[in-house]
Amino acid sequence: MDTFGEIGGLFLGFLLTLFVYSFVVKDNPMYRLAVHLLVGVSAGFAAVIAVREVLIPIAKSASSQDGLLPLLLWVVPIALGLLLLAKLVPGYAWLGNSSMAVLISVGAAVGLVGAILGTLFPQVTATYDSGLLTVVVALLTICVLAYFHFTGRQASDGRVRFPTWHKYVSMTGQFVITIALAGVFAGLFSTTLVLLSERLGYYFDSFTSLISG
Amino acid sequence: MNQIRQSLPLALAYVFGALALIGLLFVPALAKTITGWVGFLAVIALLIGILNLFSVHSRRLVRGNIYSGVLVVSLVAMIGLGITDFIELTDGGVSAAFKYVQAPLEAAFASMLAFFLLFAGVRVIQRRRSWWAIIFITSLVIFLLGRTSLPGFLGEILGTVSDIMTLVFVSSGMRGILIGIALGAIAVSIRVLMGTDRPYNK
Amino acid sequence: MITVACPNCSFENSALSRRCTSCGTALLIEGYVRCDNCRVLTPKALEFCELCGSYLAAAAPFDKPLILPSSRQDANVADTSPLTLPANLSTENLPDAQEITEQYSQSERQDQPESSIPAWLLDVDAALKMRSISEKKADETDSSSATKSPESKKVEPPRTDVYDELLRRLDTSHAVTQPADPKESEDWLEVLEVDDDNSEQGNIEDLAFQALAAASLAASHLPGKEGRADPPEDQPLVQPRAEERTERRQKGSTQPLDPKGKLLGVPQQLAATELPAWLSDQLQRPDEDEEEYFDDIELPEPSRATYLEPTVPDAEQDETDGEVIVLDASFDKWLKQLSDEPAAPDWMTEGESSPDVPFESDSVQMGAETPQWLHDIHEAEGDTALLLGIEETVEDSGRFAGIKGAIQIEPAIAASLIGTRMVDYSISKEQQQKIAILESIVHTKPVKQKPKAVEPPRDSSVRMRVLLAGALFLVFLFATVVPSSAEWLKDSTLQPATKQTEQFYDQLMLAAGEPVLVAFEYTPAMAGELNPIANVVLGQLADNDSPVITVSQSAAGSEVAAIIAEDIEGLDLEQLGYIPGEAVGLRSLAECFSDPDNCETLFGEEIPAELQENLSAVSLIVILASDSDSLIDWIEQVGAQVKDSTLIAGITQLLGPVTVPYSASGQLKGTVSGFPDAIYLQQDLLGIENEASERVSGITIAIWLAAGFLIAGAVYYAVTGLNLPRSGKAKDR
Amino acid sequence: MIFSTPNLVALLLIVFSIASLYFLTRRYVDRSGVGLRNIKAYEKLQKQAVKAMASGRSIHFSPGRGSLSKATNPTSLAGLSGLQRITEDASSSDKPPLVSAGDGTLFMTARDVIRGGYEHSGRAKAYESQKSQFIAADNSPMAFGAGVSDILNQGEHGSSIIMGHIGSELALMAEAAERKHQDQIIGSDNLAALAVAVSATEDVLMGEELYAAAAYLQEEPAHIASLQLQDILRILVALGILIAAIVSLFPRT
Repeated sequence: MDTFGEIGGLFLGFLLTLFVYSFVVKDNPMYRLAVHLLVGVSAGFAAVIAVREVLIPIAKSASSQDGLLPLLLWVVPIALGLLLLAKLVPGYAWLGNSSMAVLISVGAAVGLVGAILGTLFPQVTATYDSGLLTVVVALLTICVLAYFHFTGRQASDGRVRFPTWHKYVSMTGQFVITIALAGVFAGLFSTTLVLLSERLGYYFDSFTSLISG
Repeated sequence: MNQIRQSLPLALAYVFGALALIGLLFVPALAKTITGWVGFLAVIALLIGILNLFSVHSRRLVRGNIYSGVLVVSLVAMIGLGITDFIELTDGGVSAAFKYVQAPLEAAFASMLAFFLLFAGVRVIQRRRSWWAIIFITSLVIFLLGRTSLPGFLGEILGTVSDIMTLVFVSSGMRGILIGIALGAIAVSIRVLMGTDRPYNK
Repeated sequence: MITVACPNCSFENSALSRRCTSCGTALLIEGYVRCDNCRVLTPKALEFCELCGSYLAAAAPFDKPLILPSSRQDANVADTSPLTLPANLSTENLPDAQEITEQYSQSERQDQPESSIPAWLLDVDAALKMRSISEKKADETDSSSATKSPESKKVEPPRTDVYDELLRRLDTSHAVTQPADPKESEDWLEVLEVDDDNSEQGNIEDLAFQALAAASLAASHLPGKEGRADPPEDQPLVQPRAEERTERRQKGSTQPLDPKGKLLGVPQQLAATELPAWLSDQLQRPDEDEEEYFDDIELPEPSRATYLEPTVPDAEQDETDGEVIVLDASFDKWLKQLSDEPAAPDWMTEGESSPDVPFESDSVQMGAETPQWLHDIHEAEGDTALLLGIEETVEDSGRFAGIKGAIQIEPAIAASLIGTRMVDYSISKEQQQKIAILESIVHTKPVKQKPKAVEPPRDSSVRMRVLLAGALFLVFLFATVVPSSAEWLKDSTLQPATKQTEQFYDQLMLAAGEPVLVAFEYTPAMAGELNPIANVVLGQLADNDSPVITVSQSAAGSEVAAIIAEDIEGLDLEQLGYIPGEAVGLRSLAECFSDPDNCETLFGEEIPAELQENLSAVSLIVILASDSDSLIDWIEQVGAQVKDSTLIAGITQLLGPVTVPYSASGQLKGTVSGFPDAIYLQQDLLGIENEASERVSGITIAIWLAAGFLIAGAVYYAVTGLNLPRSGKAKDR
Repeated sequence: MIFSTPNLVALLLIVFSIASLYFLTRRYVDRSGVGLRNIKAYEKLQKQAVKAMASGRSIHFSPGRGSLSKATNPTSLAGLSGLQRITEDASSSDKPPLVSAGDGTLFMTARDVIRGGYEHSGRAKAYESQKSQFIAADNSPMAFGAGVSDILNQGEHGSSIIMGHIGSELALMAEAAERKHQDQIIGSDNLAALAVAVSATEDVLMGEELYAAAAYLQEEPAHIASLQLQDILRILVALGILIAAIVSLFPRT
């Protein structure tokens, strides 16, 4: 990209940034313009990447390899893909349900294994620097888990009864969650402050260097 | 006919769900194949979604909505650049559009969150008069000031308190929430794999 | 703000609310009418439902009391209501909703005599029937509530209050619209005119609206599908063509009516061009059939009052055609049935009136709604009265038992057969004046209303936002313009997590010369915080002569990698690019690490031999992540599979706490958490000066400012009065 | 074929869960008596359809941007349960909900769910496919957040319900909803989103609570049973955490 293009890009970016920041005061046409531009561009980008990075490589691999097997391997997804397209045709939309069923059930399997191997096991067996800290964190974690407890015994008067200790344990859990979320909020806030200062600093530096030549 | 409509997707869900499960746990090659297929389906779904975005905003454009016009034009332009890149009429057109349009816009939106988070914090004080709100705001202030070390004794105390709170409470809270999420995910996934939940048969 | 008290819980609702925000009870706000076909609420000014385009019976109520038996179109208009019940139904033996809708469908197939009874009267009657039906149903559902599905549970706002409200209003409207003295008829007409401006006064339109609203609520109150039954698909509903509908909506009013049909309440759009298929068939009946009828018919005098003329479905058609429409086969058949009736109804025994019945039941109040001018006409001449079946008597039998002044349908229909009855009568001047006034009313265009409720409320906190945002901007401006601020803030700036950062640095240096995989798991949104880390890492890897392989789970990530790599000099870069499939995709990549021989292709892309070699030799994996999911994917899918590789992470400050357990368990050998750590890594550990470090002072001041705002706010509200609940349990977390 | 210990344990856990869910469902059908903890956000969610009719301002629902083909699948499915209930409630009014999805698979399923809701309420003919729209791909969060915030900014909606996988871009939507005085109900599996949510509204579905959507809104026996299963697993996990912590007290030699 030549210098002229870079300067143009810098000005375009700055202009769009101003459009976006104008929303801090109130909603306005410039902001809406920026939003629609971003949505359009990102959708276009996603489409290009989907074709360039997924569909074309699949076509390549299917065509490049010898033998019928690689082709047969893609018969199923292509058939399912066509069925999925049938969802666009009124009256034949139900054909696409089979594809959605495959997609959702496989997704559920991925989610299930991910939840067990990816989160549950590591978090259950997690240890911290000191033994004391590990135990304290473990106890507080159990309180948090107790807070989420859903089911209790339904008495004849329709009320749901939990053990008396549950009240105090879950309140402790709620206390821990509140502080944890405050911590995450603080982290997010300082992250976004960094982003803000980076944006302002970037344009300030770029324009000063542009002016100073 | 109606029975086929209902039972075919269910049968496919059972078969592919079981295969995927076995593959993910024990036969990586199988998992790779099946997830590759599903990835392909997801891409088709993505393209259908983009088609929907295009059609919805084209209709609005016809009705004279200029913003939808901007959206449609930018979408088409990006895809056009993708095509010209592919047939080597342009070189890195998509990357350039990403660098000079999408990247600054995303960065601007993300940095604007700083304002909104500040507004949200102030609103909590304005509106919520509960012990939990007080705990939330107090810890928030401690965490914020603890990140910077204020000069003097106060700075030291806040720093230490903030570190302890992070190590003990934030770790426990996050851990508890993440485990809870995992439990929920297990329950929902199993319902889908068992066929009790059938979002595909609506 | 104007408020409306809920009749059920007396909660003060916004005047815009049609249901109590507290208990869900309908508040029956003026100006809306519910479509009988799809039950969508539509501004009363619109003549056709915005959703399904059905004719809104309550939108032009004046035409209904004036319907003549020959008005086939109006029969349809009335029929479009699923609540138009056939005459053989009585409130004593009520059918369930299914039966009613069936009856309704039949009533569309054949022209039912009752459809010439004023539709508003039918609606009210039907509303009352539906009320009792719904109460019945409510009882049933209550009894079976233990077993019923939650869907049926949820459709149970206390709707009965709606009917009480309805009845209350009927009383008042009765008081308004039933002047005791004929002289007050002008007032009544005024009331009608006022109603065009949607005044609060009760009147026929109001009544019809309430009846429809109540009836449709009753219908929707029925549990299960019955209550929500659509009209059968094979039923032709009187609907204008789409383009005509939209045009009409733009005009927002009734079209000027056909001069012949104007007083008969048949809007032009319901004329022959718009007639349902079955009706068009009737129009195209062979001539010989018509002859049969004409033999017995004496055509009415042309001199008779305009408003008494039969409806002419099309402007071109003459009156004869109009009559033909009346006397179709089904009608004839029905009339035959009538004559077979053993007990002759009251109207056959002329002059003989039924004994008065005290005004007690609801239907009595309904009946009292008969327009006064009709009574006047009746007083003026007996024949017309007979023709219209208006007598100052209270019905003692049939479905209008106890109703005073109900329009007798049978004589009216019979009259169209026995032409002699229609011949000699005259109209007094007074009546003509009333006709003129009535015409003017029919032609008055209702004011188009916009549903006020959808107007977005004002944004009230602009000042607060400008203050806070302005303060933040000033802080950053100050920090950017005055770099020296970095000096006096040096000891108070954001504190880096030194230990984790040093571990990160150690691992980076240990991998010198060996291939390193760098995962870019962030979009440009988070580039502000992660690009500095990426720059430092890639710069150091270039210095270490480590071949770098970039990869990402997101397309945007691979673009970001390319953008950053552009600016790094002497970087031995190989791009693996975008890895689709998230966790599973990474698992496949991990296999390439552990089993390079079976890794010629990855996601359809051929992997060059050199890259395969580098992949198998990778000893360090650097994850630059802005969200916990992708970070955990790497730790679990790759870190767990590839035993002899080390994982370190560059993350946002937000993810700091997420990584604590992974760092503690040794799955992550080091982390650089956000911008402050990046500066620490670059300046203190690598000894490279970074101008961006001056920004830290700005961020520090901004954090203090935010904390200051929060503390000040807390103090302010504490001083102004903090009314804490006894227990915070009920409140937010 | 790989037979690692964690994978085998995972398989055991899955088999145990399936069996328990089956028996718990049977048990619930035979003799109920299981009660659920009160969750304010779900109570409020159930009133949204009526509120939409009362205020004349419809509901905006977003199931987030979690793809159904990926690990976010369960979160998105939980969100769709909420959508199903909202659609069934609101489709019989003149204020049907508008749905904005941040992923292709989610968009298509959301469309089916909405159509199903209309059919359930006997108004299949009133279904409009435009009532569900695709906003952005799942890996462009800011585009999604900005797109949804723009919809909320138009002020035509009285409630903003967000149930699904979403990140810090939630702050954009929350701000827009706040400015237009919209009721907010937010449920997410993302910590950053939860942190934003608790500052934006009192009606937050915190992590695991989001996955209970089906049980609280549809109340099928299998859903209630799956909550019981969650609670059983919770106890097992708590024991596991305790044991791991105690073991960590004795350093390995």
